[in-house]
Amino acid sequence: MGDMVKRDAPAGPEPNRVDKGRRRFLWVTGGLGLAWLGLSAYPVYRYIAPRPVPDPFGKEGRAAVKKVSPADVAARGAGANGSYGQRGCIVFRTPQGELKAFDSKCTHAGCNVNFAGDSISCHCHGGIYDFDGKNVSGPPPRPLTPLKVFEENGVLYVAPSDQGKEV
Amino acid sequence: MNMFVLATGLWDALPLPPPDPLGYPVPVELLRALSYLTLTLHFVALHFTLGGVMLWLWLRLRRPAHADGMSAYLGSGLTLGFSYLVTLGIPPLLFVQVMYGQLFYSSSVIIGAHWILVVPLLIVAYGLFYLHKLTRERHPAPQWVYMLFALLAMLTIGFFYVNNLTLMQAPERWMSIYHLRPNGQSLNLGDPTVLPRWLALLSPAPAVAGLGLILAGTVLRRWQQEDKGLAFQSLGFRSVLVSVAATGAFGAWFVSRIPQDVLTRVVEMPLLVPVSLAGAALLLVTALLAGLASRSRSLAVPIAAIVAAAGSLATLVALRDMLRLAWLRPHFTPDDVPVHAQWAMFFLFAATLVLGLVLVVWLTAVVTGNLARRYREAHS
Amino acid sequence: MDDSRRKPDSDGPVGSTEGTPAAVDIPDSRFAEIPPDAEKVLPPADSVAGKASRAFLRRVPIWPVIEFLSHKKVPRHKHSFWYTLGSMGLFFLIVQIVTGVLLMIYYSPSQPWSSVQRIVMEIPFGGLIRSIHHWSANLMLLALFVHLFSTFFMKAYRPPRELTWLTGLALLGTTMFLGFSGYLLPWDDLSFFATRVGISEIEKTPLLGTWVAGLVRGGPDVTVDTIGRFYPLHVVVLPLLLLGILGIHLFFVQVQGVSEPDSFRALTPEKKRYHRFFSEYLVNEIPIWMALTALLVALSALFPRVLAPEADPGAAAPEGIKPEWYFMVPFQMLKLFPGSLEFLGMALTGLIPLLFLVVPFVDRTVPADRRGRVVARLGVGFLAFLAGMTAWGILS
Amino acid sequence: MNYPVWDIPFLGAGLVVAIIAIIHVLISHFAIGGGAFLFVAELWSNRQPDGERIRAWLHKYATFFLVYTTVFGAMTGVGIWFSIQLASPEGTSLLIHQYVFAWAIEWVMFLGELTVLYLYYYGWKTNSRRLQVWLAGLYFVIAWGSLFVINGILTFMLTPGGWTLENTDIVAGFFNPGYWPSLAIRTLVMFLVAGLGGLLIASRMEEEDALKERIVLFSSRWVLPAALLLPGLFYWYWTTLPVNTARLMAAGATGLGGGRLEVMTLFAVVTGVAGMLIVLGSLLFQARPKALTFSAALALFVVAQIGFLGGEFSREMARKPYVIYDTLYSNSVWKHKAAEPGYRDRSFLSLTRWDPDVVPLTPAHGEWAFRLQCASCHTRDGYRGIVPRTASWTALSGFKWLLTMDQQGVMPPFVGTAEDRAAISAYIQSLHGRTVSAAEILSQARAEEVSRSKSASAPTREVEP
Repeated sequence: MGDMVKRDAPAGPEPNRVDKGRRRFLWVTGGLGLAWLGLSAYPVYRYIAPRPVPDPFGKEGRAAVKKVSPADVAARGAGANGSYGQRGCIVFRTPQGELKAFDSKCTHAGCNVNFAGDSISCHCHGGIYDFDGKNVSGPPPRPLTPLKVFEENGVLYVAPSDQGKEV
Repeated sequence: MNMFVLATGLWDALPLPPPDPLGYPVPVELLRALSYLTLTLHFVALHFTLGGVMLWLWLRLRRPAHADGMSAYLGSGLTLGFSYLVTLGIPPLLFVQVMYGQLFYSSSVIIGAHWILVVPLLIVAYGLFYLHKLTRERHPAPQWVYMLFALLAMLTIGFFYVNNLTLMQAPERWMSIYHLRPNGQSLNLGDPTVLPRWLALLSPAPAVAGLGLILAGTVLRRWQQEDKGLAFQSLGFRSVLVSVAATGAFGAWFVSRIPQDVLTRVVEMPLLVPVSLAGAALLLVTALLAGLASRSRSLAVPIAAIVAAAGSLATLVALRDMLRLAWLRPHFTPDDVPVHAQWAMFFLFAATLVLGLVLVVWLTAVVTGNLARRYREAHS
Repeated sequence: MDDSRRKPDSDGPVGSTEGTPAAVDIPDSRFAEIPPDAEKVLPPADSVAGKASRAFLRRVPIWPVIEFLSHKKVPRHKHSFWYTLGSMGLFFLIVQIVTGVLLMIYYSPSQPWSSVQRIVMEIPFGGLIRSIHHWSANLMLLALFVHLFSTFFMKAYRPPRELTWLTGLALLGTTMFLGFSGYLLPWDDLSFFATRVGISEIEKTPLLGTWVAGLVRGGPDVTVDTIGRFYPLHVVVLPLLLLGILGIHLFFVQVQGVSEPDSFRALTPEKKRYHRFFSEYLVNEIPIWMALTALLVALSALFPRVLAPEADPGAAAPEGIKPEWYFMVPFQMLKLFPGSLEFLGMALTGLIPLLFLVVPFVDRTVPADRRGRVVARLGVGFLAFLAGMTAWGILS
Repeated sequence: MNYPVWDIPFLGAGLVVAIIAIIHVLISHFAIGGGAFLFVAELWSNRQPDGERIRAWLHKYATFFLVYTTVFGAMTGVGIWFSIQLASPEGTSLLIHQYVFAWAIEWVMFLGELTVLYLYYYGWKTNSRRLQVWLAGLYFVIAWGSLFVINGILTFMLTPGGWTLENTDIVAGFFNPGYWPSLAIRTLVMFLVAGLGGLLIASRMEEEDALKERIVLFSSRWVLPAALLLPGLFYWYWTTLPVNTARLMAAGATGLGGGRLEVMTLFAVVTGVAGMLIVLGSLLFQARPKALTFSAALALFVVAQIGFLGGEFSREMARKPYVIYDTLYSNSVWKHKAAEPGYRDRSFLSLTRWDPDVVPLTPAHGEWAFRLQCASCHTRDGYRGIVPRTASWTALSGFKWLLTMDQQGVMPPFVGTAEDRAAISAYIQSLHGRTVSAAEILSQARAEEVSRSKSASAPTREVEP
């Protein structure tokens, strides 16, 4: 059966070179098409975009500390790792008896630092901080973020401290 | 729903919505004049189209001499006729809603399902006319089916209109009908005047179409097509006679069905007697002029007959409005609606209307001039 | 390789091979030359696209495949619109895969309902993507059913295309099960009870019905374990199965070409008109895909898929619970054969896929003979039966 | 409040208006854009050597144009007017009394437009070339004039601008903030639809015909102005929207209210997606003009129709909870009346003119209160149905929620006494098949009120901050 395909025979030496006018025109519409494609891809981007992390302190400006009770830090030198909102924190009482708390995210590579009785150390790369949160030795470039801590009817609360910059 | 309370209608106030807080944009007399003028033009176009379909079907049934020529003439006018019938129908509906909005909307909602059906029916009828125009040469057989359904669609639209306009002037019936079927599937069949009024509305149709035939016949005779022209004119005249008789008969039946208390109020209307006398006179004059025109060769006589017919339609329009005012007298009169005049907007509209008409008439003259010249060359 | 290609192609439109820029000397002789008729189609040698395509062709000798595909043609006749149904199914499949992956970002089988609620309530446009996934599933099945019946009435199953027909049926089965398993994942009232009703139908098949139902459900009743099974099925197993069979199905269509109905085959050769698949037919299929995209987004906006309250196995089933429309026939058959007659009902429903399987081996003659016409009339009756049962199920 | 409510079971009056309006909007834009297309095509054909063959094709375009726009376009235009009378008589009455002469002027233009179109079409063979070009141009100018007028009334409803019930400043209301962006958008979309119409007619030609390629290219270029400017114009239109609408649109993106609040945003997405598809579609046929078949051109037309669906739905929903912004609520409750102290606590049925005199707290009371206040937007189980929306309602929670229904900014404030609320809540429960007597709901609510007030007055230990 003859192949009756109505194919327009390739005419002339350069059959598939599109004439200049139409090519420029194709580019213009092509560019517009891409612009519109980007425009309507916006909902998909908004869908994939990471969700905003809720502010741990919320409306009342303070957050309850989980996993650390006032009893754990009653004695001098006692301290423990806890968490507030989605973030970690360390709460301890200095040998002078002052109750302190820091955001436990190490300023070097984000591991949670550990309260080891006499000092605050980060196990990932050996960073050491003193009881004021200052980075004493090891790779940490900046001190820890201090947090205001107070106890209220049996529950520890932390709040953003006024002098430290927000992490 | 407590049937007893519903049946006896014993409730304190009629469900009559207050007129619109914005009031009338121009004094009511001007609104009324605009409404009468445009409604008359609407009826002329309506009757030409409706009569055209009726005569077309009658021609297909009886097949008198020159039936093809006449049905071709009538058939070709349908799409234009229908288009102008709808276009000229817009302003009267607009002005009725301005004058009696609170009544018209209430009755429209009560028969809502039927009122919205008018839209698809319009599309069906109009579509069938174009189907006829585009396929009448290639498939002549099924044309009468298209025409029949188009006629039924137009008659149904007319029936829904009559139901709405009669329900509009009878607020005391609203609550009971609305409660039976709040989804708008009811009609106003309880009103005795609906059927005769609908028939009286339709009966002038063959007359206007007949006058159209007479006019076309006269033109043909002037173009030396004697027998074809005479056939046009004789059928035209016969349909005018039948239609005038029918209008008279249905009109009388309609008046006899009007409730007694309304009749007493109608008689008191100041202009009633002169207008109805003028109406009857114009009806007779139309018949006479049609008779003359069906034999003459000059274009003046058929055109005079058409003007007389338009005049009689205008009087029918005026009478209907008087009846409505009388019927509504105990519930509502347009005079107690405040007028917040928008004269600037009115004159802007008047200027646009004049400019529009001048432009359209001039262009139509130019184009029809070319068409007539071409038609005459082809046929001479 | 015949040696004709080796000697310089003097009358080649682009002039002799010396004219082309110094070709990189690829040691292996098989890849040295560009086939002559490729020169005619490739973009001009001096343009960037020209150089790139030639370099590619020298390294990857797929020109015979391109040559073969460019001959693929689609017959043009009154019924040629039905040819797009298959590609509509393919389009919906792509939409399902894309939206499916997007949904998987946030869906977690351990808290099915709360994760779906989070998608609909918190994630921007989550509701839109979920609704599109839902509507595309339904429209895909609709398109595939119409595709099934359109190929049936065009008798496309006749030799040599029996395998295409069988793989098509397998595809339809996989898609229905994909739909069924996907329906449970949101774990709201509607999907829980619909799945429970659906599986109870399997349970009623005689012999190994209860065993299979237990296996599918992971226990006597629909529980979180069932999600444990349906989720991997819906997300990995069935899609891979589907893509595999689809690959075979499309391969057959490419190799055997598009089937021609008897009316077209009877035409005289010069009356037969074709579309070239690659430049003409494909170009016209894309706008149809666009219309389907717009339709999907519009349906998702007009009738968004609302999440019902969380499934509570203890609570009463919402009134008027029914399986999805494409499982309505077995559901309705059960109503027709209550009590002891159940096995008869299930036997009949089991018969339906069998009938379709047998068709290509019953009606084989081209052009259709008396038996072919009988099969066609049976098909019409059967379509009416299926449509009637489904409508009856939905409305009752 | 003053008019009866057209209570359609499945569709709802609002959807009837929407269906007719969406069909009309596509055709009316094609009717006006098509005018420009005819005008430019006439000029183009005069300059081409094979002008006659182009005009032969143009006549096919004109025939389709004439039948399609007059039969469906004009009738659905009247259809919109019929349906808004039924869906919101109070709103229609206000618009008609305020803009009667604007509509009258639009009618004059409609009459002129139709006549010029007939003269252009029926004089096709006998008119001179120059007259045809004049007539096509004149048709477009008059048709665009009718858009110039109706656009004022349309945008007035969403952004009344300086107009208020007191000053009824017509000009400020007509040329309101939303007027110019909407006019610009509609004008560009018109050219787009005219181009798609050209593609539709050109697709019927045989591939071999070299003319087809030139006509397809000519038609698909009409998409460009819209493709270039629409995003910017939409943003301009967005800036003129009322604050509440902008908030709802943004909230819609995150799917508040069980995903239902976002419907308006979804329709905006539908419009954007349709726009993108048409631009890509026209790009496709500029690359392969000869390949165009009827089903492909029709598919683009369907995409345009869906784009209009999205655009008109989101424009109508942007007006929530009003029919005329800041003036008349969508269930025909006047805003200035609802703001009067004590107005909203009076019995709802006595406020409406259609008080069916039902015995209070009976199912009939509930049904009628629902019909006259809620049924103008909600159906029971169909479009925007109440049953799916109140699936998680109990009699008491519904009773209390009704007081807060206007807080989301989507619904008008509730008008009526506690009896009305109890009756409606009982009626809704009956829709779910649960029979609860309104009186019982009332007594429960009162009991709860008493207990809460008793506990509230007792001294408590911690002082609220």
